Amino acid sequence: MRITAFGLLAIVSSLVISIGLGWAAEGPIKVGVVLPLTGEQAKFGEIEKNSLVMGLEEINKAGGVNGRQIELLIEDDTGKPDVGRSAVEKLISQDNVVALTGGYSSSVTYAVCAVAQQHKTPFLVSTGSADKITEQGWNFVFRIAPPVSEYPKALNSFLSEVVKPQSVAILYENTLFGQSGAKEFAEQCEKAGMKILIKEGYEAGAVDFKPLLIKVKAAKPDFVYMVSYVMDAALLMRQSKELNFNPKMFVGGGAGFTLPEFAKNAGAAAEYVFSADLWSPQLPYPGAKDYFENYKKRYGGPTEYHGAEAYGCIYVVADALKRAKELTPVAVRDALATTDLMTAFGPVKFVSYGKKKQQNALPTYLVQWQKGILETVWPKNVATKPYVYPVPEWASR
Amino acid sequence: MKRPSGPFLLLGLLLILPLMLRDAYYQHLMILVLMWVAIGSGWNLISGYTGQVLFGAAAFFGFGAYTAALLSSKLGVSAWWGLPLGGILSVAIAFPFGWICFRLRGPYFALATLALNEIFRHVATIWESLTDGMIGILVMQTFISKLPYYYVALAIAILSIVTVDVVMRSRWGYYFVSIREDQDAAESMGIDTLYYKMLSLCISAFLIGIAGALYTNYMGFIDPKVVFSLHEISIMAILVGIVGGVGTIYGPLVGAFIMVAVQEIFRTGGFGILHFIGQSTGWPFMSGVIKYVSEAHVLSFGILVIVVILFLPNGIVGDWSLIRKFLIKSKKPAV
Amino acid sequence: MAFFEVQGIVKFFGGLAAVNGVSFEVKEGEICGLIGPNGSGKTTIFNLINGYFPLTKGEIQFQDEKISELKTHQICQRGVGRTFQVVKPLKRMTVLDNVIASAFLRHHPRSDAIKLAEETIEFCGLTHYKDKIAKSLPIASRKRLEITRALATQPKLILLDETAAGLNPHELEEAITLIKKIRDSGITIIIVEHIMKVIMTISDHIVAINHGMVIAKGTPAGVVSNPEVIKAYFGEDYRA
Amino acid sequence: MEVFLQTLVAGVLKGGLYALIGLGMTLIMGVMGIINLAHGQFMMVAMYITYALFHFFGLDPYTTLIISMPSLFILGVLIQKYLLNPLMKVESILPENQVLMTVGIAMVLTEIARFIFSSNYLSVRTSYSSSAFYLGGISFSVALTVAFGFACFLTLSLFWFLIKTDLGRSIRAVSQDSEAAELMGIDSGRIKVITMGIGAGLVAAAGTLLLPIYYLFPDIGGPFTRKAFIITILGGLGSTVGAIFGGLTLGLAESFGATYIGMDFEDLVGLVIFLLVLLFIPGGFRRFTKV
Repeated sequence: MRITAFGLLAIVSSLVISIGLGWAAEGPIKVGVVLPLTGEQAKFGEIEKNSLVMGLEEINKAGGVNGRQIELLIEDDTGKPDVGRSAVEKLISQDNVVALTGGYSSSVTYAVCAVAQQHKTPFLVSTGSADKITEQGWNFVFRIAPPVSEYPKALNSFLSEVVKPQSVAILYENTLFGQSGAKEFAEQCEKAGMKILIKEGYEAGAVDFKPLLIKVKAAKPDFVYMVSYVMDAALLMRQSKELNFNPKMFVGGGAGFTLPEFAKNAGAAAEYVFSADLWSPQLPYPGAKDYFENYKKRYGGPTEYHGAEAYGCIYVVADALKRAKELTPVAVRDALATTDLMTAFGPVKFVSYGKKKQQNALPTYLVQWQKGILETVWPKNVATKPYVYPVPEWASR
Repeated sequence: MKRPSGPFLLLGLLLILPLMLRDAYYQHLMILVLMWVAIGSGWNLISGYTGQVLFGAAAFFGFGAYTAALLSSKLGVSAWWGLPLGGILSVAIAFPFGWICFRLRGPYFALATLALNEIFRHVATIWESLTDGMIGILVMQTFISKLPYYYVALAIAILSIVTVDVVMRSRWGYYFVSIREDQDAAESMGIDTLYYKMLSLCISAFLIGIAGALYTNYMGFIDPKVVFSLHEISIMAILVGIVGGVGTIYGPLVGAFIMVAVQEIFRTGGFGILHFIGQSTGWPFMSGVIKYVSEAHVLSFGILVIVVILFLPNGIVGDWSLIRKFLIKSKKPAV
Repeated sequence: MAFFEVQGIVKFFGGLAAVNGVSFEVKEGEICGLIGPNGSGKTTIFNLINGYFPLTKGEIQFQDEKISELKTHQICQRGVGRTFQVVKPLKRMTVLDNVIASAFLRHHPRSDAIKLAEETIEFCGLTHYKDKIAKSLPIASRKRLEITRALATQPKLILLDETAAGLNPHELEEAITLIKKIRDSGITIIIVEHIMKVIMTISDHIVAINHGMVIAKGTPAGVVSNPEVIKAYFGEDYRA
Repeated sequence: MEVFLQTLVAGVLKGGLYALIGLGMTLIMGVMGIINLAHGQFMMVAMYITYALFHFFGLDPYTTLIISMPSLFILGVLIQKYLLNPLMKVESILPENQVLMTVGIAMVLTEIARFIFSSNYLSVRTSYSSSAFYLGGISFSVALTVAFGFACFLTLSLFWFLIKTDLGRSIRAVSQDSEAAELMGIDSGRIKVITMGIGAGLVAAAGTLLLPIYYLFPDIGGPFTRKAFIITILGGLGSTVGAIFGGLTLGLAESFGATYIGMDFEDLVGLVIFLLVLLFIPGGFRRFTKV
């Protein structure tokens, strides 16, 4: 009984204190974060959250922003746009954050950015890759990662310089990432004069891709481009092997194809599979390798490009807060717009081109699984290993 | 019959609530509650009163939502027109569907609605040229303030409760309940059960469709996974219906309030109380607790379903007398 | 043309003929008793008249209209009411609401329906159960509720399916009085009944059925003394 | 021609697995008169059991059948006994409250799995996971073929059980007319408990057999529940032979739909067939069978 009374007293008194602190002007600077921490996408939300927290601690340890600390208010969007919306509403109106970052799934990001725009609070998107997000003319929305249409940038130059394919089959999962990635890539292929033999979506989580692969095999494309998540990716490759399907190359459009689980699950079928990729610790960016090592040390698992995006984000935010004339959302937005910073994720500068606005333009890379290790193979100047092409047929391995 | 003053007091409270509760976050939650009142009332009419369990409320909800969204994205018409139109088009879907499925008895109807739900979700995903597939449709909100949305949602919630109330006092209402209680007896009493089941479904679809259109207008973004969601919409609709009270006018109101509150409590870790305790006491295990609690919101839904069906099969309003008895009984020994 | 006429109706369930070529007619205002041993097809005939099952063959005429292709509710709207052997009260509704739901068939504004329902309840002597929930009633009253509900649709012909089964002698008397009262109010009745006392006292004429076929027709006295009926219905040893 | 044959093979192999999933559901449907919307989740639980045994004890996935099936049998028994049977005594307005209960059970099972194993994708890699043999240029996945064989074996065993044993006969009696069966002295409550156990055990086998070629995460149950109820409706609620037809039909329809219409339409094809069957052959394929 006495213990509960003490507990209550403690709660009440700390409540009073915290309210008092709230009124004190010199608290930490509040930055809101929206990420999926539960639900299907929680795995990547977690990586991004860890990266943000790691970056934040480094910044705060180094003196914070002009002597003030940054506080991250992290909300769970559970991977659902409506929940994400509630979370952002709360961050903006209740917590009075000066800037927002995060945004993993494209649909949540899309919905959430509209709110940020309406409330005139800057939102720095870490991942949400649908092209649309930076094509709305929203001046409070920035994106550090390239849009999905640019993921295969390096692949395109590889194709035109090395492979010179005539035809392609495009397979994609029916999600925002898959549908928009496939659509953009198909347009690029058409422009390059390639024949699109098959462009077909599938419901993520299919048991059997054989009917689809049989059809693709019969169409005899030069190469296959797949936008798939990790388990579907592994299944696609395994069943291609089972069907003895031998196009000139298999290429993944990022996402599933670059993860260690893919190689683990696809086994031998993962060998020589290419994929578009955005980041790797071997890249010549300051801090890239340190980030990778520190993350591994601290959280006991590997990180990948999503984490690097988030890690870059927190540095960009801190930089903008430093340069902002005052700590209001509008001033922070203006500071973000003039960002020119080198981060572990790469150079960050928000530019407008085509339909896009305030988009960070980054080069992308082509990677290939070689002996179970993901090697960067293109562009040549950053390659860790030479590419293996043409790819040997399944039977002759 | 005497009209109690309770509803009017409640109405008055709801009217002035957003003026007192100025926090946009709570206003947002109230809008969700009111939206769920409309969906719950619609579900309750066909399932609770007419006895035809609707497992696919999201079919109509999503249809209404997409109607509103497409009006604005394809035709350039204000998405607000989606409110009436979404309701009407949902009825247009419900009509042939009911005509087919109500010929069959037993669990067919429930399962057919489940299938309809899934079919719509697939079609909305695949038909990219119309719906933009999973990219979704964005509709910019008309107002930044929550108040207009709140009052529109309130109007829809009132519309749905009044509709159900009026219908249930009328001949239709008697017929609906007769069908639920005994379809053979109802037929032999001269009730065209097919016709009245369809009528009930159409009214339900109308209310749920309007709620869907409201969702589009308010949320500003929809995609097939969100509005045709089996778990988030269809099952939530059933929960709102049964937790509040099957076959009661105000059950959906109670159900909506509880379900939205439960969802938020789990999502936010008791409205941030757990975070606060964790931060102020510095207990390291609190972060684990918070994570578990926020992970547990679907689990809590599942447990809620089981407990409610086992112990309060007619919901909080429907089994109020049971609850009261239990409370009085459990209090007595303490005294 | 007769008021109500059944012409050679046949009903097969799978390969089994439950009703096989039954014909009979009923004149307006009379009470027609339908008798036969268990499983002889009486209730099936009711279900056929009332449209619950579709006919395999044959025709049913009511007031010069072929009703055998109509749906149950349409047949009811034409003026044929029925009760069920296994009572089907609308369990969670009050007695009054049960009857109101029926009364709505011909009386639209709610107030009219309530008025008719209350009158019918009074007529059938259920007034003191009026506000009770239907499932809480004792069996005799539930059977009576069946009749009340059927009457509230204001039928011209009413089919009573074993309304007297399981009642005690006192309740039986009341039931007989009620049935007579219904007849006196101008409603034609077809009644299925096991209890001979009931059927003999009230029927104007009787149709006896066995194995889905009519074995005798005529006045109560005539049918009961028919050797076929005695054999089929009362067993070999029975002597009237 | 090769495309056609390969599609046919893929469809039949998948159909065998579907039949196994549908069989358990159908049995439950026949006896309980309810659709078990936790069916796919039972399968998920069995898959986790197989995964755990493989991962921690190194058991071959097929060996784990002797553990996963009895475990699920017990789970089914417990659920029926303590959650579903009590509902028969509960007075409720909704006739479908048992179905709703299975929805609740499904949610709880999924979330418990998430607590224990997190949302991560898990898989069981064996030597035969991605190996195939070839007959006339047509590839047969080894694991799927084995699964198909097991499915046939289990189906035949089930038939033997239903037709030859007393318990099986009691199950069929309750399935045909539970009131009459009760009058004949069969304890229908007990039969329901056993049937739920058997149904869960059968779907457990399906899950265990599927795992080597597929993968596993907590939400995997939902899609399989949906497939199971489509199969059950196709087969005519409660008909065991019908379930086999239903499973094969769905497997073939999905495969041919995916090859000749588009993989997009894979799931849609099943649902549309479901609605068409509902429309034109309301009894499902049961009409054409007598078992």
